[in-house]
Amino acid sequence: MTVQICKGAFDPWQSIQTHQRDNLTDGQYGATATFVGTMRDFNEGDDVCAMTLEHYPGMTESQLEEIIAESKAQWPLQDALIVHRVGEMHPGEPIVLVACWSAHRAAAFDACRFLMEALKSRAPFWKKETLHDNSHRWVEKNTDGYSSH
Amino acid sequence: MTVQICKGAFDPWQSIQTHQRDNLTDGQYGATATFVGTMRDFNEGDDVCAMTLEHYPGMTESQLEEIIAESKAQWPLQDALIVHRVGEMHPGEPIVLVACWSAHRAAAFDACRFLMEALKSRAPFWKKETLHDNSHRWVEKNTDGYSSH
Amino acid sequence: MSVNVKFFASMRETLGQSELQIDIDTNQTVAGIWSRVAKDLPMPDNTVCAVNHTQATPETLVSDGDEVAFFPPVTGG
Amino acid sequence: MSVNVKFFASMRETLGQSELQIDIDTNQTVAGIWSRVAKDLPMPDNTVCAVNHTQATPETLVSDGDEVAFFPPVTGG
Repeated sequence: MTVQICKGAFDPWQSIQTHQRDNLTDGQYGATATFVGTMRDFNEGDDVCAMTLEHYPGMTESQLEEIIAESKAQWPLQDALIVHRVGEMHPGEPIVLVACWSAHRAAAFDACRFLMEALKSRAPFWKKETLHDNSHRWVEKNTDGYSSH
Repeated sequence: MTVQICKGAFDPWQSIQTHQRDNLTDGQYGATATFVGTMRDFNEGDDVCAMTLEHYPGMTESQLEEIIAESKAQWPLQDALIVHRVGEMHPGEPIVLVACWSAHRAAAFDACRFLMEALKSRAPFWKKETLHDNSHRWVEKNTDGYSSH
Repeated sequence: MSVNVKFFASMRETLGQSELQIDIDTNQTVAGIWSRVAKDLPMPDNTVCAVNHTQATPETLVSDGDEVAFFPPVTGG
Repeated sequence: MSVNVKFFASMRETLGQSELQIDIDTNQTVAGIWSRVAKDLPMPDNTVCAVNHTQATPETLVSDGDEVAFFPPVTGG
């Protein structure tokens, strides 16, 4: 169960492979559910050219560890990994990775989505967008995670 | 929207990166939900040392394309990828990859799970396990995809 | 008329064959094809039938040149 | 007694400071700390408060050496 805060760009697919190699045993897990959030070049109808992610060192990590502990209590997980970028970033760059490993798929799917929703509602991160006219604005709230039809 | 049947081992994380590089535009997608099914060395209480996956060439591909079309009709997806292994394989090796790209996370999560459940209930693949005493058995049904607590 | 018949997985092993071409009368159903190829073996309850790569029922009518397949419940993924 | 107070994101910009150490009387609440540091600015409705990295309410009592933080709703992920 690992939480990482990255000050520079990270490759989520590399993070998954490295974590899997170092922490999991081949043949013991049957299901890996992952989610990667990537910076878009549009939001709320405007073009966005850069973003700065602020966090609360100490509290952010402990909140992420707490939500992982909650997921372990609820589902039979073999492992979970959360990586979150902070600092300045640009469109196309990964912001967050959540990965869950379990024997069967239901637990991996459920836990991955739970972690992502819990992270977005409880972990202290804040996004500030830079628009094309070089103006800045704080993102005020996250989009709904359950209405997609 | 891509469907691949692999006769040999494949690296799901490499498949995701290659597909993303060749088919998606940086900044256009914000959410990538993926699922990887990996062969376990245990099933139904027994040790399993190898598995052979049979499929129905032609029908398997068209069923997978159909469930991807159904997911596109239901959610605002930017892209989807399904890769499925066939032939003989061993514990720790990936069996299936499902990946969905969308602007927002709800669609990516929902479509990824839909594709995986539809694949497991409708795509013509059959698993035959080899146990340690070298006996073989056909897997008769898949586990439930929604009960994990 | 002529149809191509395929069996997969445990069905293929039970019947001891994977594929055969048969000549049939017109207005045959999938169940009729099964009787022709499986002799006295009743179709198992959970058998999945497909005509030309699309799931079908025992009552589905088959046409000249069709591909008819029989297989057990799928277990991929 | 002494507490460490932190502000993040738009709250940090609004108040023009990110961190300060203040001396307070005993039995102070989080709301009391806000009044000391924010002067006449009422606490915005959606403000999130934390004491020692755990989410708190305006009524939560603070102790000597605590770290008290104020920030807007989180928007990570």
